[in-house]
Amino acid sequence: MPGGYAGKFLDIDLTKEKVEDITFDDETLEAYFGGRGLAAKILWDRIGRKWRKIDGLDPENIFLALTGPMTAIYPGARIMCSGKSPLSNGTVGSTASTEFASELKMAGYDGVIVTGRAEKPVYILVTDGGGEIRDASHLWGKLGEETIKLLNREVTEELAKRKPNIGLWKEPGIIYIGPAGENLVRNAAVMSKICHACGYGGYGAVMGSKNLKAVVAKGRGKIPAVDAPESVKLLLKKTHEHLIGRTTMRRWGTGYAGYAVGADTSSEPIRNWQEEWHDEKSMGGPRFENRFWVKKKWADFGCTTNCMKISCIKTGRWKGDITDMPDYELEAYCGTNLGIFDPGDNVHMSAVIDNLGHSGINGPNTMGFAAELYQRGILTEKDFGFKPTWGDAEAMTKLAWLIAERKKIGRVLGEGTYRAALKIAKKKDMKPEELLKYAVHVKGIEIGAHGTRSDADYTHDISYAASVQGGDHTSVAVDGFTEMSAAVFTDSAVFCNFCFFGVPQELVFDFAKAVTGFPITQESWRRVTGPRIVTLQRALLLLGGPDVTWEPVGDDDNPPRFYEPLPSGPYKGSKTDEALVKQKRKTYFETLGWDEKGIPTKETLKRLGLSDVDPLMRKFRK
Amino acid sequence: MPGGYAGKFLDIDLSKGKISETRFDDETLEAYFGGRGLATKILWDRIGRKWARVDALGPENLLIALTGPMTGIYPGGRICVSGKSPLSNGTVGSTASTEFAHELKCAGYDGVIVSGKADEPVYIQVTDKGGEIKPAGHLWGKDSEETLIALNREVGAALAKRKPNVGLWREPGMIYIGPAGENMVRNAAVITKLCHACGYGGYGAVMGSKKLKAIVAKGRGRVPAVDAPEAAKLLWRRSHEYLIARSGFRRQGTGYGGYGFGNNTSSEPIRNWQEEWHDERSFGGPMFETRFWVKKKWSDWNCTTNCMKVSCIKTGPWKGDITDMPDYELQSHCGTNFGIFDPEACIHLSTLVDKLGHSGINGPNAMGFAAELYQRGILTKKDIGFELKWGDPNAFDRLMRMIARREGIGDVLAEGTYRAALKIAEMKKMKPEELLKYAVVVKGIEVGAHGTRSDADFAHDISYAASVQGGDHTSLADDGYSDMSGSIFADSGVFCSFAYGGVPQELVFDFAKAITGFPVTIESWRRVTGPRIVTLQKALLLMGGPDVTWKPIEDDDNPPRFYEPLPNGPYAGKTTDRAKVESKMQTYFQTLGWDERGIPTRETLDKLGLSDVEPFMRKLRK
Amino acid sequence: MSKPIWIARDYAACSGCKRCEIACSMHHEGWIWPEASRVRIFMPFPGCEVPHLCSQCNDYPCVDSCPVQALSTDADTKAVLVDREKCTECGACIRACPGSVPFLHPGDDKVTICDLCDGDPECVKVCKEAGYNALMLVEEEPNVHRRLFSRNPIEVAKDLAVLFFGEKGEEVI
Amino acid sequence: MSKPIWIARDYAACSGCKRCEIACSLHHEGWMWPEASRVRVFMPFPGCEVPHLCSQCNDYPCVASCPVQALSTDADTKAVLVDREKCISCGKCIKACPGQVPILHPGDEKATICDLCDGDPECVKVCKEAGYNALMLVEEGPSVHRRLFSRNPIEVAKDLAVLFFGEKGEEVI
Repeated sequence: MPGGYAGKFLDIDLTKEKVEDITFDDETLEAYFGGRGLAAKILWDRIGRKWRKIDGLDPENIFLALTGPMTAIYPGARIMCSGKSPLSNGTVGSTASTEFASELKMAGYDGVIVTGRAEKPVYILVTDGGGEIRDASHLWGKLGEETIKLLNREVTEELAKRKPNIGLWKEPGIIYIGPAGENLVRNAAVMSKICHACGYGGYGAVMGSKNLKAVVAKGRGKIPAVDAPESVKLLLKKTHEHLIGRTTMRRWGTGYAGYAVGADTSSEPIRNWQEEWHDEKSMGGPRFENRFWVKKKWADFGCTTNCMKISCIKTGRWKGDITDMPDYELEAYCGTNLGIFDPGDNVHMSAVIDNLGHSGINGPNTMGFAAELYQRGILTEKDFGFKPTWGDAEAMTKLAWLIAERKKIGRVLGEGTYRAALKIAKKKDMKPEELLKYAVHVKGIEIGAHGTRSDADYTHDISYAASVQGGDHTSVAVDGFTEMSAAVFTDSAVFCNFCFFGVPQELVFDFAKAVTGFPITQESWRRVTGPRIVTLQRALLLLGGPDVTWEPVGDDDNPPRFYEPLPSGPYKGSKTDEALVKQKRKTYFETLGWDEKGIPTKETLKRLGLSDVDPLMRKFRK
Repeated sequence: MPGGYAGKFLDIDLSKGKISETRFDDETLEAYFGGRGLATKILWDRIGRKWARVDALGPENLLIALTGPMTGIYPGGRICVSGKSPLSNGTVGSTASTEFAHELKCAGYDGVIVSGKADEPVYIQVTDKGGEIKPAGHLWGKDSEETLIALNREVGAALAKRKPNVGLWREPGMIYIGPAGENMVRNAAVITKLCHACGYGGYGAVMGSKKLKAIVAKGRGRVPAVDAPEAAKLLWRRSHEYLIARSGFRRQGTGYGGYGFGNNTSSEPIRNWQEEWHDERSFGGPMFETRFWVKKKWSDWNCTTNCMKVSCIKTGPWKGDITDMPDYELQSHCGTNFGIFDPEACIHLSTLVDKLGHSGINGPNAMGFAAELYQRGILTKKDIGFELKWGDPNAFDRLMRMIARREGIGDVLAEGTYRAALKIAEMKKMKPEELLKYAVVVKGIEVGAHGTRSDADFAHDISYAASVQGGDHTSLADDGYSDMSGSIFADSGVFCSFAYGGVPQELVFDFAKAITGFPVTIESWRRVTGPRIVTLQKALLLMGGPDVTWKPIEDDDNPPRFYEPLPNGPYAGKTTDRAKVESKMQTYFQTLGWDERGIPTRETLDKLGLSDVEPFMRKLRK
Repeated sequence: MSKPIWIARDYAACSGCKRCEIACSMHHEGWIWPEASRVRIFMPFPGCEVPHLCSQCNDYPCVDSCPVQALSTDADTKAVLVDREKCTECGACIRACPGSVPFLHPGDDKVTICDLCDGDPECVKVCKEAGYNALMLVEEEPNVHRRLFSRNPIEVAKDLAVLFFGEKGEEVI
Repeated sequence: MSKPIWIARDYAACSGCKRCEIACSLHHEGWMWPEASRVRVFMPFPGCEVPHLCSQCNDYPCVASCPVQALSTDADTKAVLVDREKCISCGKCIKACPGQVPILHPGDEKATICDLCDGDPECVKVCKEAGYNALMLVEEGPSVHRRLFSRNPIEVAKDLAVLFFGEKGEEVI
């Protein structure tokens, strides 16, 4: 068996309450590696042929929580969640750093595959003894913090009961959902460690649709053996040297960007992207650090980047709120995008969003969208029951709850920005495009906090437009070549891309080879493995359905707002270049061997070993 | 002029409101150095001849705050406060680490000498422009925390107004008193930096008797030039290298002593010294550290020992209490000595003791004394007003406030343990010795938290009994020789003894020579300078008065309790060896050239240049 | 290594990266095995990470408690040594330890305790390398404070929670 | 020294020992002179120590504000340099600085600003030597963040007070 893998996966049918171990042959593992890649493959094999008929929130959908061969060996252990996305109707590989990943492998499993739907709330417990379905009625409705607390106690007590004499049991690793996921908010996140989230794709809602509150793992076994242990040990040492050398990232994480991405690169969402530049020094890192950072070096299993810092509000109306930093994405989405420029309010909003189990990016994107509709008088105080005015943290807190509990306008907004736009259009009988022009998403996936208009950030013309994961800023399209050995790779090997940057790629791929024993190289990922995964994701994305299917090329585009000129700042007037988008999108398709509409060609599918996908692509071609 | 000195002293008569500058000739400076030594000389010259008649709390006494030539240059800058002690009726050199010391020197003054008594509360402000007497009516009655906050604001604003254009003014250095000092509680301390105190001697009461709330200093000048700058710079670096190497002490300070001294050396005061051993693990350093230490490396000017740690209570009734560690002395006197073994209660009482301006050692010694009298039924609930039970923090909280305000029994206890014993004996119609046997004092000075019975700590047989500063644990008598180059030197060079230990004495004396240019050596201090200072202190101590005069030899003894056997612990049954005390006392006297009753001989006085003291000693001899 | 040493700990400085577990198991088990690591990071609430390892109490209650004398102390480092041949997996040492530090090895169920890597602890090295210094090597004789560090990690974490989060800390664990 | 450098600061780690002031004045003034030090540690409340020094704003408002062009930036280190001959002690740079960092020298009344010791700052060395690392030397070009550190130290201390003491922190400064 290839190295790095525990060798078996838990296959759980919640409807039949059936739990079994399954394995995949070495060829499949080599072809799809793990995480994002393997998830796409599993989804295609199991539900690919009836893809269009399955809604992301149906029991037929599959919830996947997978590690990869490098997880917990390479620094920055992560878990990857996937399934048919209730947002894009395609697939997303959504990752988060958490000890759940290492614990899962220590328990002897590479991943958990969940189908069906439990009658009442349950959680899954994975130990060296295998998987069990356990009652979670008492956890349903609980916020993130409470959920962690109760599960830590309950599970450690249970395990201590089973094996009392071995000494203290350490708390397990946990992924879970908050009220947002329970109430099927389409862009809800799968949470871990209070403030870490698999945010993109809406898999919190998928867990909710299965009545699955949490998956808990506690293993006592070794991390799986590798193909070349001695080289791995040396590579691990070297990798950490590189990570430890990144002094600024370690000191600040992304917690200083809330000011800089706005003031410097003019690419920060402000008031639902109406602006992208600000000079609000109050949002500066030092203000967060001096007043709120109680732990300045916080890390997950096997990570020396420690980009996280723990924030706690000690005084005032939000005393006791706890979150990390917030990182840049939440400084933007729980801050500037809601017109909030006060660090305390920002820390509070982030804590609320995480506790409710919203995705810190996607949820507040919808909230910003709603606030703009209120600003424009399309939605009124009556729709909300209060005034969601920009910068009013009190009101935004109410809005977050409204959506999580699907009350009043929250019923609609809980569908995610894109679907909410359509529903509101119908409700107010307006034309869809009249509302969609305020919806900042790509293929149903709300966009990360890096705009393309100034062209000064790392995101450009087709970064989102051409990506198979839409607005996901962690998996942007570049040239159909280089990104294949980056995000697509790290999401499949499953480790944190903040532990990928700053380390020479050659070293990382030698690492991958030493772990698995597969003859993989940067080149093989750029030409074969990466494209295979992305092409399969693309195929499923095109299949789409049941409620929405995307127009090839037509929907491979940026949101209207990105074509409006920037209203302020040093990049005032600049906007995304439409011609450039068209031209680069074309080259992108060509490089990947897709036709001009972005449909994978027969030859490409054949070359990538995806011939069985061809019949379903054929009808798109004519 | 010798190096290290600013060269002038502020001479302030509060009765006349007169401010002048005084200088001392080089011979005097060389003979008495500074701090403790020079203070004694000034006291002898100015009020020595009427000493027995001078009431320490009367206007004719002096309050002297002196630096030394090494202050601010050698690591661990301190101030030395002295005067006729209202406790011993002799003199004590009482030091504390504070920025006040180097600010004073940077303002151009080596010290402040205050005589007389103001009609209304005042504070003294020292700047490069000289000294000023300022009204302090608005500060009178404020606790030390409020005083510090108010003075920082007031003085900061005043100075900025004077010279607005030079940029930001930094807060001044200050020494001040709390309510205890204001109300002339005899063992009240001079406080600085919230929780640092010149504790021994009762000079807080002396400041109070002069209606002097505080002395504030802010200088913009350089630290005085030294005799051999290049050598001084090298020695400065070297001495810091030694201090930085003391990893254990830097990590824990004395904050681990609360458990260690009790459990290990059986020398910790418990329930007014009825016991000296405990095994209360709840009272260990780690319990303070993990829950309360918000800053683990806290220092004063020019110190790398950083033995202090800032503690803060975050929850419960005492939320917001701030103090350092507490250090060992307060862990014992505000903890075990009250029968309290709960870190939180100890931190609260330490904070309160400092706020009220008690001396953290001497004040609680009197309180523990009272609690034992209550335990024995000598003092009753009626006398006190409530039940003064061991281990009850609220009871001791109340008692502390009563003493500071001289309310009820507090008025008696405010006289210090020794005088309180006599007064209560009178009150209760008992023989003095019936109460004095519970009073753990030497010559009116309450004993520090290091017992002599186990003989396992650094305090032994004659450590207190023979010391000219009585119970002062920072100035123990040893052999009349080696101790002369120890604390007596540090208190006169005026720097922290914790910055002295761990650095080779040879290096420190070369440092002293490089700074001053005086031909000082360990030997010269052990044979001449040290003995000169101590002999003069002894002479003044023997003159005593007006209310109490100590009997030579008879009163040069330990408190009765130190001759009772230890009741428990590994050293159970052990007690201070009386025969050893007597024999070592004689050698001590001989070494210093005092007669068998401890009275300096004529030859000794001549040799030390103290012939003018002879007439006063003569009458004591016969 | 001839001097007695001790691993001092600054809980508040622990990042929770658990590289100490990785380094420890690499050294003792030849590969990454967190549950077999002699130092284990407890995290009852995210942010409140507690490195839990033997603190070498100067009175060594674990050594006394062993019915078969499987435990002894290293003459040089003063670490607790386990004779895996003798160990009967009875768990007496775990119960005797004030902080329940020892545990039965997930592989062979033999009792497992930090042996200070013969004087050069791997955990300390990686912690120092990363600049955390939550674990620090100090050369000092056993003393009474040692036993105070042998404390249930959940209790320690509760204190940390209050230090970090104030009143909120009372609720989270 | 050819690379641009910056002194990063971790206020919470400052012990308040003020050796940075001593090292700075020893280097620039030849002897200890805290008020002439280019870094001054403010302590509006004990425990809340704030090392206050030039943070080299990337837009250098002080340089722009000088009516006689006495201020310039070092080509290598990017430090602010003062031409004491030209300086007319008008204090405009102090007013222009968001954190009022510059001072008029207590000796000659000339504007005084951290010059990064030509790339090897003394303050950083002594802080690092003592293991505080409240001041850290980093090799990085000017960035927009710099200006955020140029802030009134009393304001910074107020934040620190809340971080350390919670609600009580609101009252103490």
